[in-house]
Amino acid sequence: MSTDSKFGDYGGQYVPEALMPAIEELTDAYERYVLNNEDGFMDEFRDRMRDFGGRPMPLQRADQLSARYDTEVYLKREDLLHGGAHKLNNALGQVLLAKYMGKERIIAETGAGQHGTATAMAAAHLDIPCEIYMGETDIARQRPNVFRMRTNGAEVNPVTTGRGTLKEAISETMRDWSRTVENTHYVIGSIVGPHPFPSMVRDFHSVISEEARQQIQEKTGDLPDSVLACAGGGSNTMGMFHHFIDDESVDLYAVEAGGSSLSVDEETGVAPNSASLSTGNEGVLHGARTKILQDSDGQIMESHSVSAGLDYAGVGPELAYLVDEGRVEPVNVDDDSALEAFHRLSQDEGIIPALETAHAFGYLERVAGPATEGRAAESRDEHHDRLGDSVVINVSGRGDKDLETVIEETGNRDLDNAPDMSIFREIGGGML
Amino acid sequence: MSTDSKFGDYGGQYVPEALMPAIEELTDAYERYVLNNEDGFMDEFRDRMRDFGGRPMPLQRADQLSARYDTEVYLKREDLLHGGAHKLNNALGQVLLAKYMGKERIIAETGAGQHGTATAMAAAHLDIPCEIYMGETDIARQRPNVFRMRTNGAEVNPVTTGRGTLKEAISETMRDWSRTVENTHYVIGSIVGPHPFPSMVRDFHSVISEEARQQIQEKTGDLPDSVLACAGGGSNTMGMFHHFIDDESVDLYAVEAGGSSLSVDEETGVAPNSASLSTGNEGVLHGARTKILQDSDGQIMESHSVSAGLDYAGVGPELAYLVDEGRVEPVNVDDDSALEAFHRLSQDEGIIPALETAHAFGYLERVAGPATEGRAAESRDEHHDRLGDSVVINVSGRGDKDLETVIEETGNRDLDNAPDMSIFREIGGGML
Amino acid sequence: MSLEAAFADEPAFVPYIAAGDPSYEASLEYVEALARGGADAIELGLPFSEPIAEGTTIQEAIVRALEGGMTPQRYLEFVSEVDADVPLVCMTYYNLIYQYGESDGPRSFVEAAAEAGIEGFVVPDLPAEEAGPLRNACDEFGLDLVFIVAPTTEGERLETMKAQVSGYVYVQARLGTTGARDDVSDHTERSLARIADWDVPKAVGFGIKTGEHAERIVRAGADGIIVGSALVDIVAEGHENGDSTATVADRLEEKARELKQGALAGAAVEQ
Amino acid sequence: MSLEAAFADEPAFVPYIAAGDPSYEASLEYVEALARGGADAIELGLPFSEPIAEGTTIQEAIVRALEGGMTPQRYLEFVSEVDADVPLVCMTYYNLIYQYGESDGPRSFVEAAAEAGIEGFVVPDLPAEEAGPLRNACDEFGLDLVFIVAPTTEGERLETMKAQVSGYVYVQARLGTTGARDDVSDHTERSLARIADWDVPKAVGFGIKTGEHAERIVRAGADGIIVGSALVDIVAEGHENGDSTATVADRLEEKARELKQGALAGAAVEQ
Ligand SMILES: Cc1ncc(COP(=O)(O)O)c(C=O)c1O
Ligand SMILES: Cc1ncc(COP(=O)(O)O)c(C=O)c1O
Repeated sequence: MSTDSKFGDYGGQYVPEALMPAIEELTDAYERYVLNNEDGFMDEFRDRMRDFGGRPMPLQRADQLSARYDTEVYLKREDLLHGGAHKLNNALGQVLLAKYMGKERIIAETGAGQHGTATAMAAAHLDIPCEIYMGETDIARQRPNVFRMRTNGAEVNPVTTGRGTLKEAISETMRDWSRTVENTHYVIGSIVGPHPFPSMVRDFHSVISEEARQQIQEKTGDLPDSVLACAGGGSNTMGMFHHFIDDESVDLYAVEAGGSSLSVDEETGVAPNSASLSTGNEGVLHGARTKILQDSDGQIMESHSVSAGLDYAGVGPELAYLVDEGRVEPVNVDDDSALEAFHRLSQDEGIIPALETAHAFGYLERVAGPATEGRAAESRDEHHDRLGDSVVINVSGRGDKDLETVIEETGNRDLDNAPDMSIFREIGGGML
Repeated sequence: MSTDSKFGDYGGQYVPEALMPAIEELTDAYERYVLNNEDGFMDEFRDRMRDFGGRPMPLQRADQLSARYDTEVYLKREDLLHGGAHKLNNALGQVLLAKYMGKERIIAETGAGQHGTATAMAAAHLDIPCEIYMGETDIARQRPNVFRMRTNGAEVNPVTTGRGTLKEAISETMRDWSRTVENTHYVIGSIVGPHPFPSMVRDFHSVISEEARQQIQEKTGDLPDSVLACAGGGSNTMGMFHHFIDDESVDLYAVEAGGSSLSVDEETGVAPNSASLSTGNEGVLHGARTKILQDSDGQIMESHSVSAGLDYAGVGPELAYLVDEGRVEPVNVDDDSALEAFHRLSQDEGIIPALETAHAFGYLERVAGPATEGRAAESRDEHHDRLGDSVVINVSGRGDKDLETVIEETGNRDLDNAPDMSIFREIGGGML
Repeated sequence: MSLEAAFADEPAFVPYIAAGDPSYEASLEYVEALARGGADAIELGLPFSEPIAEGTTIQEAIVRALEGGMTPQRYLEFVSEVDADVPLVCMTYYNLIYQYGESDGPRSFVEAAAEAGIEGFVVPDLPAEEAGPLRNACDEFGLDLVFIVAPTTEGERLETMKAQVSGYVYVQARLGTTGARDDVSDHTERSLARIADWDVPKAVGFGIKTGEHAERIVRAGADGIIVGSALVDIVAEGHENGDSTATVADRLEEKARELKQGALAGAAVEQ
Repeated sequence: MSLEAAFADEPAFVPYIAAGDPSYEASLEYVEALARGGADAIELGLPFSEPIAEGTTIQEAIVRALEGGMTPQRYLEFVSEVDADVPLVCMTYYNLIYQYGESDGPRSFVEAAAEAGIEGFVVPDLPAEEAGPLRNACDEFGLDLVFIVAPTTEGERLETMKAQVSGYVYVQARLGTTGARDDVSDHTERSLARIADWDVPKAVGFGIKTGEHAERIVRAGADGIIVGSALVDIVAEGHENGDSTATVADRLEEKARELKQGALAGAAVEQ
């Protein structure tokens, strides 16, 4: 295992022995094909991301938000990528790599269904059989994505153990993999898991910042003062940060899900948030040492967030490292503010964001928005100090998948800017 | 009224007198801003389509379909445009034009909700109030799109007259417009209606073929032998055809909805299809002379298609003209074949198409697919004569909006390639 | 009686009603009741499935008439059955006129309409620029072609209409579609001024609801008033309440009388 | 008794059971029953919330134990309460070992485990490359550190393990996670050949279900057998059927006897 497998003390390869050869084979393939472009792998990857995925994604000035926050706000539009989120960058990269490695079968876990959907699309595109593990609870609440996976020809294997959510799905996929390593590749869904996954997934997503860094310079002649992205596992986050890491003048904000509260309930082992960078501590989860939400015994806590894609108790080891180094600032936004930001971006800019994405915009509002009852407005100077004159923010995905959740959650709350949805009560129909 | 308002005898301006001044004002604005790029209108339009819309859209080789049909199949990926369909090209163009004209309010009709959604997004993006008329029947069966419009801040006005579908919504929007012409622009949703709409909407969509014509030449060094697009009103169709019209070697196929049958029921005034180019005849509908589905008295028939977006009794006058001239070949595909094509594209290429779009792929299967029980395979020569060696086909939109319809309609039929959906029966949940 | 003659002696009252609303027989009685109430001419709607120029009231009347089985053929029978000594104007949409008969174009329908007893046409979705073939057919069979002038109609378009109009000109009193309103627009006077030199009678419509409205419109210079929605409302209400045809007919006759008296009063004061 | 000593005289039978499954008290009796049935050492699972290396059977045992309130602290009490003369091996995941006590790192837990009576560790998600700190702590407190060798483990990785392993080596008989199977893999012989020169006893596990399996494995050269799922199945079944602890304990003892006899039979034939 090379020292590259670590980010400081984070990372590593904490996996059952049976998986180590697969991990080593993958590390070798990663170095050859991804890092050294052997057999033109990266060329093919980029071609397919252009033609199938739709890259490059635009960097768009957000006219209304720029006025609202008195700073130039630029949106990196990953929501326009095929499938509706940044996820395809990684899924297509890994499925293509699996083909280069001679694998004949793809497996993946999924929680909200976004990674499963992207993987199923990539597998159909590259004509390789695909099975997705998904907890049965998640299957029931994410039926549109289940349908999308089935429609793309993927098998969806319901996971009935435990609570039937993402954690169990990951464990089940690892179990499948340790039986089938010889012909199967496991497409992990974020910058988590054992090396080489965190580095490799980041590399596939780093095209986001590669493009954005060039686009913002074309548009403004300069680097941005700050860059924001939401963080669940952290793949869109590191994709958005990677090429800015060496630009010391650029502040990097990773916006986690604050859920309903930042405090944890040790008694029930539940953290009503998913803010592992802000509130978690070092531990080993799903193959890597990183920051995790755990009780004092080291048992992993159930995380919670209104956004299923941020609802994970761990985070990528590289992000944990960059936070410790002071390079990335971890911040968080609670469920209410995320929903409010969801409605704001939809109404003001005509972009319906994923609930995950909405968290990043919630942070923008918090530091630069007008005063509210609960919060004084930052003075102009302070907020300019905080965000600077130009901000790039990653729109990691679109919100079509979240419509039902948002209708329900908006109904449960008292949000200032929620549209009147009485039309849905007046007229019957399928949704809700 | 200039002679440009006609395509042969088709087109014209058959509208109530109260709308004529608005139509004339619009014609003037169209000529100045769109045709002559006054005040840099077209530059701004193109910039916004790039940054907000995500243009250009890729032209992708479909690897599996190319093998299946033994011809090079290229996909023009309008499904990747912001909003999920080609619709935004037109919606953004018209909303921007309305701003240049000094209008303060946007209205539009919608059937399936795709045009309403695109218009609501464009209006939010350009910060102008927007109201969408939608039949109450359509509201009930297209709730996700209603929610998207509301989320983008648009008012959705339920139309309760008649059957509460697209026809009534158009009439209601025209009624609003004739009261409010002075400050309001009506964003019509396809290449239909009075001049200048058919020409103007086509021009906004013509970027599709402008890009595709260049892309196919870059990829193959040559023009394609044939170009396919589905046709409802015909906006994606003319967008896809426009820049190929003068290329005489390129065959153009407009694929209409054959519905459940091509014959009409004069008794009930129902056409169980939407094939106005193939089976309709000349008449005047919604402001233009064109081919329409009508009974022998001239009353407009109810059309039918499994795809809501093709479910319209008229078609753009320019397409009617090009069909009469022999430049465009009208063909059609029935509901069953469209559903089959939906599943095929999803499984083989990892792209879930809109049901509208699926019709175009259904035609490909019919002329070039392997033999089935009901149909002998075309001989290689014949199909190469028909389609040639390279085919460009417009993927006008993505199918997320159609998931519920497809689950239901697939369940009602016996399709060879439908995925097993028993997982949806086994596990409860919100959808269906 | 020719259309122009209807305006000759005194301000004309021109009601609109949809043929076949809610049934063939009932609406036949309604037409005759309106005549008894003082109608000088009647705009008789031939229902079309996409009435884009109508407000909700008349749109719903059209739906009722279509559901009641009204067709262009039945309409012509209806016209020949009407027992009233007032000229009838066919108000409909161009597609029905265009499709009638074996060959496309308006001629067949105009011929048949003339034979049945129609005196003229109002076609709200047929602009003067496209009206050539219909104008020719009307000329051939001695029928009038009425155009609608909107508050926004100006310049060249006015000239095109002036050159083709006959019978009367339908002056739309305000923007919007048909529908009874409570106010009388002050557009009227200005609209009339713009067409002062036209040599056809000027009938003002859109939103006239009461005798008092009628009076004011005539006082503002109109040669006649056109009333649709206020009458169709009576039909609709009777239909909803299940009132007898005779009762509804009586109400229509009474309303007609009120409107006609209003128009006359407007003229009386003016003199 | 040291771990190596457990393999000294005859083929060892090493059962696995999750501490606290389905309750503290019951599993205490089960451990003792296994000892009575002939266990030479016992792998005692300390349940972790994300047992990625386990099959469904053991995963569910872990869920039951967690729901029954098992924690690292209670586990140590459990260990000190076990009344049986066999060495106990703690099988768990690294995060629990790492988090225990005030300061991060494995030392605190190893110290406490040694005190409670644990003889060694198996940590399926801790690769030999990361095992340094745990190996050091084990050395400090005189405990063994067992590694798992998979059918796919080769080359340099084998050397790294060989350098650190003590007590015994856990030979994984086939790919996949834990779980009882009906066949006995022919990987066993090849796996044993690869580590023939290691100077620790070789215990083979994964999928052993019956005395006959045990016999064949020992005949193939194993110094001992490790059996988990087949025993956990008995616990699960008893739990589901509501059988008394004593009944389940008897069944475990009987199964243990069968497996131990099988192992002995394998050795007997071999000689
Ligand atoms: C749109 C979107 N954004 C963000 C995330 C969070 O994942 P990550 O933190 O790996 O980018 C998800 C996960 O499903 C997502 O769908
Ligand atoms: C994806 C898609 N394709 C095609 C159509 C048909 O419209 P047109 O024929 O104007 O392109 C629609 C209309 O809703 C649509 O949503």
